[in-house]
Amino acid sequence: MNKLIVPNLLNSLNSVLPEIALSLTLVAIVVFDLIFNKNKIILPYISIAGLVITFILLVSQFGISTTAFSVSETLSFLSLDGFSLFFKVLILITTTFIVLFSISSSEVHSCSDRHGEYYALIFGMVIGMFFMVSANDLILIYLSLELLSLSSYVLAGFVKTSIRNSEAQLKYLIYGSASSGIMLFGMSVLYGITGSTNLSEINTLINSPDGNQLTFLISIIMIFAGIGFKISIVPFHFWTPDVYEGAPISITAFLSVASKAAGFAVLIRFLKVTFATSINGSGYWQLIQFIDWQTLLILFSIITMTYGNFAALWQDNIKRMLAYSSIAHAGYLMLGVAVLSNQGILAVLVYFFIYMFMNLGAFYVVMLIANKINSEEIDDYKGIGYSLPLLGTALGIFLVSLTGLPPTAGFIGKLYLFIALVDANMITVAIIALLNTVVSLYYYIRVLRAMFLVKTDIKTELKLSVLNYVVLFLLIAPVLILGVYFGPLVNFAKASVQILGF
Amino acid sequence: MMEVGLNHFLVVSTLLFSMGIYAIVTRKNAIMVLMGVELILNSANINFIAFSQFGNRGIDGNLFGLHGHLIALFVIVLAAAEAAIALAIVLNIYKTLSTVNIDEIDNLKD
Amino acid sequence: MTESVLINISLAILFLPLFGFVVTLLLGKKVKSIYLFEVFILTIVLISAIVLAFGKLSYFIDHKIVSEIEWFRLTDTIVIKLGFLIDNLTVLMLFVVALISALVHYFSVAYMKGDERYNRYFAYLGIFTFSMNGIVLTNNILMMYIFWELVGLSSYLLIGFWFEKKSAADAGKKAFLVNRIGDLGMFAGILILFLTYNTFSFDTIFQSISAGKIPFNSEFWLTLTGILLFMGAVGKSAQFPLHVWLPDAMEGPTPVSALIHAATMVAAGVYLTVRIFGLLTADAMMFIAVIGMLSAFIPATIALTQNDIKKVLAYSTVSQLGYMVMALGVGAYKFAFFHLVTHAFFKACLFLGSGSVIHAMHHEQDIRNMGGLRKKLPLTYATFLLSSLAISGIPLTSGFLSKDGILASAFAFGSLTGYWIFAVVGFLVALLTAFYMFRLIIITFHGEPRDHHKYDHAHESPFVMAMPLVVLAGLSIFIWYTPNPISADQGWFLTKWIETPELHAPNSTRFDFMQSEVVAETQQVAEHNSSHGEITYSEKYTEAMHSAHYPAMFLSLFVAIAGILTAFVFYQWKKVNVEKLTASIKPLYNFSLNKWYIDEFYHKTFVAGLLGLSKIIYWFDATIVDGIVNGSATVTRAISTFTGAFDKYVVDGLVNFMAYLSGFIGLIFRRIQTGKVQTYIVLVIFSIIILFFFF
Amino acid sequence: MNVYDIVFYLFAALTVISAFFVVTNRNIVYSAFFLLFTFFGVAGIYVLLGADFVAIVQLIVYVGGILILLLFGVMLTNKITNVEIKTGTINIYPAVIGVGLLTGSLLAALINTSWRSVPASAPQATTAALGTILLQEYALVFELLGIILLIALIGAASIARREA
Repeated sequence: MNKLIVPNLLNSLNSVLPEIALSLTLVAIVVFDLIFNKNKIILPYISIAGLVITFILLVSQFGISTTAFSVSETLSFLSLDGFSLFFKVLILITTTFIVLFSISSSEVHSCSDRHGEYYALIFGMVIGMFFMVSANDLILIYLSLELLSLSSYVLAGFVKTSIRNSEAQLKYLIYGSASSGIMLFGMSVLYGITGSTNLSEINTLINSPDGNQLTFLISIIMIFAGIGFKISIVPFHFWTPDVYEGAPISITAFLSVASKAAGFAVLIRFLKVTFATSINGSGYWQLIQFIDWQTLLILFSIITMTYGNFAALWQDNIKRMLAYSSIAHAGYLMLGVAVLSNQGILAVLVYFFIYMFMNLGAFYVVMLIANKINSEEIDDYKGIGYSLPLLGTALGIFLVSLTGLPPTAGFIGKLYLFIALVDANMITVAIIALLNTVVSLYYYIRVLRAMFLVKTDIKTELKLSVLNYVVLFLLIAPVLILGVYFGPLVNFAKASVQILGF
Repeated sequence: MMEVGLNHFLVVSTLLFSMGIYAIVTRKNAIMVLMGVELILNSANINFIAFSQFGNRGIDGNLFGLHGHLIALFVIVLAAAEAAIALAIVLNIYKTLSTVNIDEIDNLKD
Repeated sequence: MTESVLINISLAILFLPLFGFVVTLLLGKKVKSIYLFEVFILTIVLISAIVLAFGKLSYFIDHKIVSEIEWFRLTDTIVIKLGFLIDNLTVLMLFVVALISALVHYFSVAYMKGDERYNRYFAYLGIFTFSMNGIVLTNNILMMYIFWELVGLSSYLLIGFWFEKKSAADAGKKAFLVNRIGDLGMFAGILILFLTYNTFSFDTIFQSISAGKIPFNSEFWLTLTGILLFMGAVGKSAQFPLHVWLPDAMEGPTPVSALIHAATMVAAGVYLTVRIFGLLTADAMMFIAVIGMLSAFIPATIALTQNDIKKVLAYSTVSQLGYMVMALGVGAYKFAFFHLVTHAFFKACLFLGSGSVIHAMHHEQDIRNMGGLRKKLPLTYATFLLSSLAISGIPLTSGFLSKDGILASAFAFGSLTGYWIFAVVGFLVALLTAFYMFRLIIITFHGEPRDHHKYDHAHESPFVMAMPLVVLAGLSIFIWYTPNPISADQGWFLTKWIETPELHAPNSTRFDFMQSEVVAETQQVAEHNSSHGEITYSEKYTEAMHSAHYPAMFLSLFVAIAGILTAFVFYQWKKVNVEKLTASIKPLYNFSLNKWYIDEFYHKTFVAGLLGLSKIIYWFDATIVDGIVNGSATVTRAISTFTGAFDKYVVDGLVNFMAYLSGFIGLIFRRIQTGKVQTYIVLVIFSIIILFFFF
Repeated sequence: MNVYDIVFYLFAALTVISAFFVVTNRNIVYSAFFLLFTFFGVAGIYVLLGADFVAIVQLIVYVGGILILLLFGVMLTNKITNVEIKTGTINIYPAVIGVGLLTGSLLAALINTSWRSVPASAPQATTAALGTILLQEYALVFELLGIILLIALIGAASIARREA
């Protein structure tokens, strides 16, 4: 076996070229930060260059379905499949937008001498997420999740002088380390039951743990607590509103999209690879019958979406409202997982891709407005629709899409989700989700009303740069286009539901 | 008393875990909370190593091998990294808010 | 003229208004006169619609033109398509939409002059026209739903156009939210259809139903699907109990009311019901008929006491839409659509006429401050009068033909099934309609001016405003629809242009008289359905219609004239002292007029209302000898007050209660978010423990 | 009861009791010192489990690194002149109930599990073997740890350095 490993390692390096590119970019940022001590304007462009190179390397992996860093014929640390590729693409797109956001963020600019660290840490997060989405081993999942967490703790409090930032940072740190500690304990128990940390190997080793059901349940729930923290599902969500409100807006946007995406990827892969015994003809998974998986997941998702929507009704701060709305969206996504079928995963992928654009868009507009009026209170948005018509309209489009009304892309996401639910005969759940959508209308409309139906005398003037226009366009266009023409996206997602091994 | 076996080690680790949680949720001082986190990581490490030592996969009779040891090592390294960042964060909090009592830091809420 | 030409023309009709919208919106701030471009576009659309109608009706009259493209594949077998369905119904409806939209554009050029968001207004009109055309043209229910929502959105923008007024902003919001309630039902219906048939296309769904495939293999579910889809129409067509938004929507500019609240948007609901007519079961039709009956009656009683010129027209619109829906419910498919078309023209004329009055009176809407305007606005008066005659159902007008048809059908329905209630209410509403329309005319145009200052400044509207009035009033004359002024049965509209569709719901679920019987039974019916080999309406219905025709005609003529005469007795010749009459029921009268008092009466609403009602009934009995006229007016007035209050406090109250409830739940949740991170972790620990024990 | 068992109970008692003082003592400095004993105890348990290398790393990293860091933290966030280096507690009752239930269910579950265990084998030197798998099977994880440390460095520096 040892003979096999060394050539294997060398071959595997080819499979992690995108990750290597990311790491090199990280190093490059640190180096350039030292060289261009005074003028750091170059750093975001280096970041984007690194992202583009990574993207090219990633594209060359299209259609590949293989494992890397194998320790034997069947076991490996990384799975490079369509599923991980989809999420990597999604993460890369998000990161590119976040870098573009940061260029015009006044919060980031207030710490101009630490730009190097800022972009380096963003790359730390990206590397962590890349490993998360393709990790096939509990310990790798844990470590990459920690890499993501450590970088995001620092970034959540990036503006050190801001009290709000510091508080968010501390809360995030404490909540995060407690959650990951609990998750590690759960992993150690799972290791004890099965004797391995490799997901595929665990799958073959679990057989009828009759007396161990409770232990098994404990380990699963503890691991769920850790993953649930990342994707902020109720009851592991408590950090979300506080940290989202406190952190710099660009980082909030990043957390709400990319880090959530990585968490969902881990959750889905963990569920399927570890516990699926077979997949039937119509794509439904058969999971090991220790626990009633479906009930557990449905319970999580319904509580999550209901909680998120109702709590959002009362928020006066728009970031906080978006935080709750992102909790609610995690609930919708969780429903897709709860279907436990390829169709459900397809819905999750489609939804996530659309969610990326609309959520990033909403945060971008909020950031641009906050740059100007220095406030995120919904009350201060009065009359924005008239003083800043472009931003008002853009935010309107994003919010309508988040609600899920046609003809925006958000509707398509919901449509696929409901189709998956109805296909699986989960009509009641679909109806609950539908009612939730109605509730969500109230709080999204509230912002629209403040912007368009309340007239104030305050004239806000805002000069947008060319970059702002371009980024806005890049975000609005997909939200509108994917609302009517989404064939390619669905095909891409369809090609990506294949998860290696189970 | 019965001979010391796997369960004894698990009891120790469970107790450490519980006390870690207890420290996290009750102590006001942020540094105490960090100590609680360290306790939890230690308890998980004890688990890993104990399973590694006593474990048997059952199918082909393979021992768990040294994987548990290695995981424990990784966790220790990670704990060091986390402690470094955590301490920096706590110092920063102290600088901006002049307190490290977590319960006083609750401006962000509904 | 080939099919592809027609399809290309319809593409142009659909997308030109969108193009106009984008251009007008983008250049609105820079180019002051860009609105002319939008007007120009609409002119083109109108011409295209005429060409399309002409081409379709002369070359392809018996053809259905369908054109589809694949949109995306859900799975390999489920393919979602986009497509057009061009049949006679489509082209007629398109013509109506395009004509009224174009006329409203012209009218608005003068009416909205000087508004600070002049160009944006035209942009909104453009997007509205686009969405409406989309609803009309589509061949599948998914696309219809999408355009349906777009119509909702654009009407929201138009109603709330003067958002500086809080009432306008609120009205826009109310319209949007109330419509959503109906849309929810429609969406559920669409889901059921899709679940069963894996397609959204009307034709495919109908074919599957004919082949015996129905949702969940249960006739109940088919009925339910029909009712759920109809829910969408309840919202959009402002049917009871969701009609509350339409009167409030009068806060929008008046030409907008003419466009969307008389002719197009509210007609969309009826159009939807017409489209799904084939899958309705007898139970569903009964439901629809009852809803239509209530919607015809209740608003008619409310319209009696309103003093705002537009409010009267708004309630009248709801009432007339109720007629159409009721007609569909009793199986009078052709007459429902016929009334939709005729009503669109004369009601648009009435709204634009009221716009002309309001314009002349410098945005005065209260009819009590008008009077005598006949002399100042002769043209407006003439067109308004002609349209009022039409809506009241006086011979030689289009309204007479269509309304008479509906009443005759209700009559026939009564004789076939024993449910006479629809006919009775139909005639009663006809009486009320004639009464309140002429009350409106007399108070506004006859008599002496009451506000001399405004009266002196009033002047006839300019040409761009007058021309649409004349065109629409002209279309209220019978000759466009049939050569015979007392019956439309032989006219081209009903015999050539629209035909009763095939029914698809299983035979066992239909009314007895609607069951399919093989081979032709009467010459005339058979001709139209020769291609199908079976007919859908048996001889019984046709015969019943025949024998109902003359009684219904005379009766309706009688009630119309009675209503008009009553109005003249009350308001022109003042034989009855209206002041005294209202004084005798003063509390109730104020109740309806002054919405402020009712807070104090809130919990007494029902008690007081019922007591008042019983008193009035007693009074009615006692004075029946003195004069039936006075009595009936009082009763209806009382009922109108009562229904108005029901509207305001029960329906609205329910909506408010739901909002309050959800807010309350949210309030509980926020208690949890204390801001202390350690408390959060305690909660997590407890959740984990609960999960342990739960599973 | 053989020597192995006695030593185990000694270390277990040291670990658990000092950990108890860590979480209950009101004086942070004392807590930190008790944490030192806990770490020692854990290291001893590692040795008993035949994990010699891990035990050494535990001593070096935990005792030599992390604990010192924590002590620095204590000192930097409390004025040295202030004799009262004490801190309060919150959430006592819910915490006692929650942690009690958690411990109870964990213990009940773990003890009643039928682990696939074999009697412990005689301890062997593990260092060389660990080195081999670390750089062969776990090479990827090893590299990832490198990145984590780099990020920790950058992050800590970013927070701690003075604003220009």
